[in-house]
Amino acid sequence: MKRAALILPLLAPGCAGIQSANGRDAVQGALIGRLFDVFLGVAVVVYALVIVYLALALLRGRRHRRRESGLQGEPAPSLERPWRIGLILFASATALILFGLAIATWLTDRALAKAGAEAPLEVEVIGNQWWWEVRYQDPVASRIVRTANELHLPVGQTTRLTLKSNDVIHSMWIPNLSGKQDMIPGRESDLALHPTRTGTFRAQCAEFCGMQHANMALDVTVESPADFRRWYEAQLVPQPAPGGAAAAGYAIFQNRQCASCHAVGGTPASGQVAPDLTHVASRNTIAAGALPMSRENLARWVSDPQAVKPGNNMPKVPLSQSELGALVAYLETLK
Amino acid sequence: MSEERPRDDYLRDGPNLTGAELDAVLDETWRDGPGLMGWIRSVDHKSIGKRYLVTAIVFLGLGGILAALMRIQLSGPGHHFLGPDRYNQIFTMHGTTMMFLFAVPVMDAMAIYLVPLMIGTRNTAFPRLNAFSYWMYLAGGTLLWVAFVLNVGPDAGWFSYVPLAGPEYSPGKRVDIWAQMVTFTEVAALAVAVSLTATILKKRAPGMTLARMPIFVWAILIVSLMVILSMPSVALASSMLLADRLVGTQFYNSYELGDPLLWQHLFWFFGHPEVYIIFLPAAGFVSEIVQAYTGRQTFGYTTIVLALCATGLLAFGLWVHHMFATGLPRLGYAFYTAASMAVSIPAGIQIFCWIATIWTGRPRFMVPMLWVVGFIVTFVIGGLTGVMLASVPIDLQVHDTYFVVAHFHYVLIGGAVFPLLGAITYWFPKFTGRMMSEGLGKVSFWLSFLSFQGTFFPMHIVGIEGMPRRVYTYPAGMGWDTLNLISSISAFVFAGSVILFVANMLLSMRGGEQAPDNPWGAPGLEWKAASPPRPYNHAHIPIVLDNTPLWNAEQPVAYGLRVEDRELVLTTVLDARPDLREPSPEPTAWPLIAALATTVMFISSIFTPWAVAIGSVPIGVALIAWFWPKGPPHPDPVIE
Amino acid sequence: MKRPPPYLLVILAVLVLAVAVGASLMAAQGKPAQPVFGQRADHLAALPGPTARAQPASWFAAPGNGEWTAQLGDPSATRFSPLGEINAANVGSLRTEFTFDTHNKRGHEAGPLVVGGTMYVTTPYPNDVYALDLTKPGHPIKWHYAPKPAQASQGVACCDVVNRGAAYAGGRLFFNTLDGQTIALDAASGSEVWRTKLADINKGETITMAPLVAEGRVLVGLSGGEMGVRGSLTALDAGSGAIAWKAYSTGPDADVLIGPEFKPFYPAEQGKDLGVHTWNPDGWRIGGGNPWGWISYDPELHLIYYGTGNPGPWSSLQRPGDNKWTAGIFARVVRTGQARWFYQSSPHDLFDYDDVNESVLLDIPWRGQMRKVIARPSRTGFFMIIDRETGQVLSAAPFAHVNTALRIDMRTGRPVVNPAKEPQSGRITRNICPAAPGGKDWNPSAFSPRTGLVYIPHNNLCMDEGEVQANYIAGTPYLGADARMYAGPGGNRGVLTAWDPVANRAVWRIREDLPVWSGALATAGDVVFYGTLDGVFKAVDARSGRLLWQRKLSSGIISMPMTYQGPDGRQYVAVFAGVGGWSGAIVSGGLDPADPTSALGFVNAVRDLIPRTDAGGRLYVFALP
Amino acid sequence: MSLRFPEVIAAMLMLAATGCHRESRDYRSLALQAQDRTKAFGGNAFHLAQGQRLYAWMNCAGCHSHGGGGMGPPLRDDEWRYGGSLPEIVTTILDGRPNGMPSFRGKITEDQAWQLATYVRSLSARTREDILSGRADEPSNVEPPVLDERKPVRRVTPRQDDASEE
Repeated sequence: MKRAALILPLLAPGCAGIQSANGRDAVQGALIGRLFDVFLGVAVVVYALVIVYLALALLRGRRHRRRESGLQGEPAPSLERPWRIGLILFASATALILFGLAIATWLTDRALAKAGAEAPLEVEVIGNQWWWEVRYQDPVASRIVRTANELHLPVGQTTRLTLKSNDVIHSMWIPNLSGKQDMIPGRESDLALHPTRTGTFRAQCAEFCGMQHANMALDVTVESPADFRRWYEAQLVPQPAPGGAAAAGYAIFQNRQCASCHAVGGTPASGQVAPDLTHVASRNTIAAGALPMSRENLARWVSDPQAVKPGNNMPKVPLSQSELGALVAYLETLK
Repeated sequence: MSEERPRDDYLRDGPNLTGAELDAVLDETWRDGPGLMGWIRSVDHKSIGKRYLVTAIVFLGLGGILAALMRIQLSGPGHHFLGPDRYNQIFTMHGTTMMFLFAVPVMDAMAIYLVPLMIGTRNTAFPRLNAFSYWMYLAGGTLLWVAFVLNVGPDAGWFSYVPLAGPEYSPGKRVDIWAQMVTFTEVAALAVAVSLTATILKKRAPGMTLARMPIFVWAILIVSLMVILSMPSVALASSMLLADRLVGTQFYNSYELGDPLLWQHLFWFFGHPEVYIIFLPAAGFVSEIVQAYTGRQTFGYTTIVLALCATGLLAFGLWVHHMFATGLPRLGYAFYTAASMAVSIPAGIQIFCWIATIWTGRPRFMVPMLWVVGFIVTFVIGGLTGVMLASVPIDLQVHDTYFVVAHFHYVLIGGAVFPLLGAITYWFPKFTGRMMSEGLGKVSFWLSFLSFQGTFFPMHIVGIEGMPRRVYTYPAGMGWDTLNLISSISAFVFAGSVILFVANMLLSMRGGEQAPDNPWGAPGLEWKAASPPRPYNHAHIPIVLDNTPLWNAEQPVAYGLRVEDRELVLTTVLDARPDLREPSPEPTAWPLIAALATTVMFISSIFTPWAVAIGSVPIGVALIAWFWPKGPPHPDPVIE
Repeated sequence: MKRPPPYLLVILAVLVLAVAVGASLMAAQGKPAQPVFGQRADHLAALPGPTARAQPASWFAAPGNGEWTAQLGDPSATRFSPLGEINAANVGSLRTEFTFDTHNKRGHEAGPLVVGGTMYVTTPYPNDVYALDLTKPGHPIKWHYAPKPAQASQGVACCDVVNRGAAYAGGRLFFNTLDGQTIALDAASGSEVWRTKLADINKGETITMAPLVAEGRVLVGLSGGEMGVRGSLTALDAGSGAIAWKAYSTGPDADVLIGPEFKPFYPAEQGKDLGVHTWNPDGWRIGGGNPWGWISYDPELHLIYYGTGNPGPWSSLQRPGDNKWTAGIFARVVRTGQARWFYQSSPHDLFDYDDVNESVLLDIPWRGQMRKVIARPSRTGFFMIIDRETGQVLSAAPFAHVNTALRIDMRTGRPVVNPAKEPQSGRITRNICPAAPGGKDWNPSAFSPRTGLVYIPHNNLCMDEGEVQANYIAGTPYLGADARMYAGPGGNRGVLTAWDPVANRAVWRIREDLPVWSGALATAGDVVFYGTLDGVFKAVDARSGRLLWQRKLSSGIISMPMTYQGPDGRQYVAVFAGVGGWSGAIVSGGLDPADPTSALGFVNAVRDLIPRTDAGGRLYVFALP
Repeated sequence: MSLRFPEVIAAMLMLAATGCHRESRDYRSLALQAQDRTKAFGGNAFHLAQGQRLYAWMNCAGCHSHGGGGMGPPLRDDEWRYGGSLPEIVTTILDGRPNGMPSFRGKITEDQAWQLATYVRSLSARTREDILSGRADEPSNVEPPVLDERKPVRRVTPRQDDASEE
């Protein structure tokens, strides 16, 4: 599956990271990977030929230099005949190789189109300045899951992402699974994914979108259809007001600035302009990949978002130490 | 009108007026004025060319410093050396400076300086337009860098995609300054292109038919036509962006059925020809250098010229390969894949011809030839990765990643800067009259070549490993850390090698050994003129019999040009038969004043749209004064 | 200096010429010739014959002994008065008997009530109530009641701080205040009998509608669809003011009082907890569906019919699903509140088509048999004829210019949405007809059994609308859309259409320059009264639509004319002048026409209203000399 | 011909002062600590842009539209019932007003209120020209192509005193 590694001594030795086009962990990624191997193979061969031709030319030229025998001034056309034929051969060979590569591209395109034709699962991903809103579509409207900065996919099935943007141009790119597609405001584009290996991958915005373009990542988890179903049902469960220790944090969340932008299913807070926090504690990272999810990181993020992700749109809400602790305790319950 | 020829008692060059006496008179006629005023009023293509070259190299240095800052920030994960806002300004300034303020102007510089010499004339056509273009270029560059220093540097990328660069998501005047800078530089480039096209078509030495023109002059002709056809596209796009940002038009507002993709189409319709505008002159340099150092005319002259034309033509048909990820219809993409692949054929053919020339010639491996070999080795890698990027599925994986950054550095630095450095070394004796040091030249070549590979080859791998472009930082443990460190370190070595090259230039300018007129025994007409050339280039306008004039025994010259006034001979376009005597415009300061007026209007139009109306009055006055017909300096005697 | 070269002179000449041409063009710009609207009627079809004429409900009894006890005249909402003293012949000599100033600058949408020689007048915020004694000369004020609603409620009233009037029953006057209280007053003394608080203004809830009293129940619906309020209809006990039952417009079946009796005609309305499943999760909690309009009552079937408002937010992309039970008509048993049937006229509403308009109860001959129906000129621009026992749509034809729906699919009852008009994320949709106020907004039409026609005072407006992301903050608007309205085809912005509900087509219509925002009144004298937004009160012939009489009043008319028999036996016609509401907000709110999206886009449609009328409420009462 | 050197430096410094303050991305809202907050917020393009987005996010457009008013009074006509200076607008936003302006005290932070106030004041064109943006990426409030031209006759008169004022 990682044949490329064999041909490519130069490329990283086979072991693809969680965000690498070498991963080829989906049908689309594998198809593109194979096409890349073909192109790379041809490129290496052609490059070798050119270097050999150049080396011979340099050596031959050096010998002419020494023996003053190379062609002079404006050589007679007859002496140039073999080179003219060589030129024609070279040009037609180049054209032929390119035509072959074009055919390979066309075949891959067709295979990609076929692979993405029908998709049982539809997901709408909306790019915002510097986070992802993810909505799992469902014929029954009440089963639509709204989450943020994470994407769960069932392995072995095709999922179609419909890509939109709320502000500037972003680009959804999960290197391990497939190529990227831009998210342009006023337009819709789509991306089909058919993962073939379970695991967690990292996607990142691939179109410069402003100050925090670097911290706009998405955690992609490919799991078995059963696990996916379990995760999906868990996401549908609302989080009503908790009792006990978290109640204080809940009160802060509802009555202070949080509810103006964030929403938590099952509570009055229904802000739409920031990530949905109904199951925030179940996610792997905070603030679109800026920090791994942990209690301290939650506290660090909430207490001063500008320190972690300078320039993002979350304000520094004035909280005392105890209020911060209570709020983080509440957020931890939102599994 | 009586048939009798008017009395003709002007002093003309000829057999009886030649040698030192002629030089003195011509010197007096064609010299720039003395001191600062003379420098400002100069319309001599050589002094304008030198100014362009020096300014471009200064901007190369500034752009290089920015690149160094970026590499420090990216040398490891999570560095805090640069904040996101500062980093975004720096990478935008790096791209913009290198593309708009270095690459195109430096090729213009070489063209303005060399073309008149190479085609055997005394000045370019429209020399005042050339002067105006330099002042506009200088004003644009100053505007951008003064803004950058004042924290008003653009921060939306060198191609400022809307809506990020639009009125809502780019507050303040940053993107306005960028868009106005684009207006400045493309006015300058258009001016140079018009003047060079006219020069090449009408001012060639008698006998220099199109088939006998030097290949570099062919390249410049094609590049000038490309500039004339592509620059208006970005002019329109940047004016529409300014209108959207300042007076609230709806061009790119998707809500009012405008379209952000309109910007991308218009920009890349200019963008891709732009990169060929940068590469083709370099291809011209290589042809000249290879011809000089192998002692034979470049193999396949007509093939190379046709390849240059093909590249120029195809360059306009493949801009959508920058937009493969925007979700346009797949069938449309197929055409652009084909065009993007096809454009590599002419480049391949040229490389084949150059290597054939080396193979069959008697190459001397001086420093320029080293740069040519370095160019071939590097550019072919860039060309091959370019073919990969032409294929849509692969491009969807590597678009906007460091793989693309590697690709365009290979084709721009490898493809244009290497030949440029070779060309500067090759023509340095002609510019300054002194040779550059071979030793220092070799060291700086090998240092540049190796550190270049060390800097940019790892970027291919980092790009495939998933590192996107324009990120001010990246998390640890993604497999990118060591590769980025290698890139950063060798980037500094590369910077060092460029500084070494410039040092070699500065030292050799005074300390280098004296250079004869034709140190390399090259065939071009420019080597017939003195080193550095006299203000009038050639004492007598040469007559050209074949492609390699200086390699012929007899080199005839034409007589009969007036000497007390600036006069040139115009020849017909195809076969360069002498046609007219043309007075060449006198030095004047009006181009500078017109440029200043235009600068004031452009900059103040960022702050109030009224400036466009009010500002155009001084421009009108300056242009009227510039073009005010003064009649011939010594009027022909009126026949009584 | 030689004389200037010729080309300079040429340039100068060209410049002078250009300036001259420009100036003349500007002068010709002037006022385009303005077609004259509102003067005559266009005849479109023949009057229906006596057999093919729509009849009022079998139990229908026009308001007796010259009184007017409800805003729509009678529970079947015909707004028909049996008084015939004023007829087509003598209406020309009508003159003003007396006027009454309320010193209130906001929109007056209510009409007065007259019972037993006393006229009861209600005003917009602060919702004062006056009782005028008609028996005495100079009609002095018997009593004045000031409920003093909370000042802050003005900030959550979407379309001007209006009130649509009171209802009289059993010696008591029932009315609502803007801050959401229903108050019962003793009609004779004006003393407060009971006062029940139903709304919480911090959530954006207000009440503007006129209550309906039926079988001892006072039915009150909340407003606030634009504020993300979850709509509900409450029935209060007329005697004590206690809440008898409360039916929400969204949420689980239990909240919506949907039980075993619920037998909707169409399959799309059948299913469990559709009020939850046709919404994105938690969408129904802030989903709108406010019944702020009219309620009709059928005493034989013991059913009430009322419409639910638009779903929240306006941005349809943010609330996938049909968004049950918004923008549709409920039939409920009045005693228990249990729903009998429901028909959704605008599933997954795209353009704020609240379906709260009046339901006129009629019996019409349909395919050879008399069917009990409700006739509804609805916001979608279609005149719906729906069987009031089963909820089946018998026929639906556009009475206004409609391009948002191609037609109503009779098999499923659903409108076939025009794909070109479906909103796209991030892009405006142009030329949406009818605009958000719909073919007709809340202003009630009138039915005359003598002609069998329904007289519909409605709009002819189109709009451009772009959906943006809506954010929910309690107590603030939850919209997510920017709109700009403008005149529909023909350039006239309002129409009075005489509609034959049997043939379901227009018989005649009067094209009005401004949107017609007043109610209509039909009388036995075969005269139809209505008012225009710039304050012209008109009387037209019920059969031909010929203009019989008109009088320019002090302010625009957005209220409901009524007629009564005074203590002296003469017939009086009364109407409130006082521009405001959604259409007149540009004047009553002093809005700035430079921003066309103001007042949710209506300002752009009535920019020229500013010079044509001033704000200020005044009651006019007319009579024959 | 040569400008005297000090003038050039002075001009550059002045340009620098206005330039970099107008353009500084003050995402940590240091402007809150400035003595003259009106100048700190009112002269900064970043704060104005953030205010423009908050105006849409915090539902101000619902009542005030794009400055023309609706439920709430118009904001473009430069008439301020409760004072039009930046601090007064901030107080109006944070504490609300009796006739229906809700209090945003708990709903937005103080620096957001200042950013919002900066944008609100720009609606009546009482801020520096050079920090304004041409338009926002939203359905614009430009005159649409009406089917039948209806033009306003005169500007809006100042709002009559509101009877319900007492």
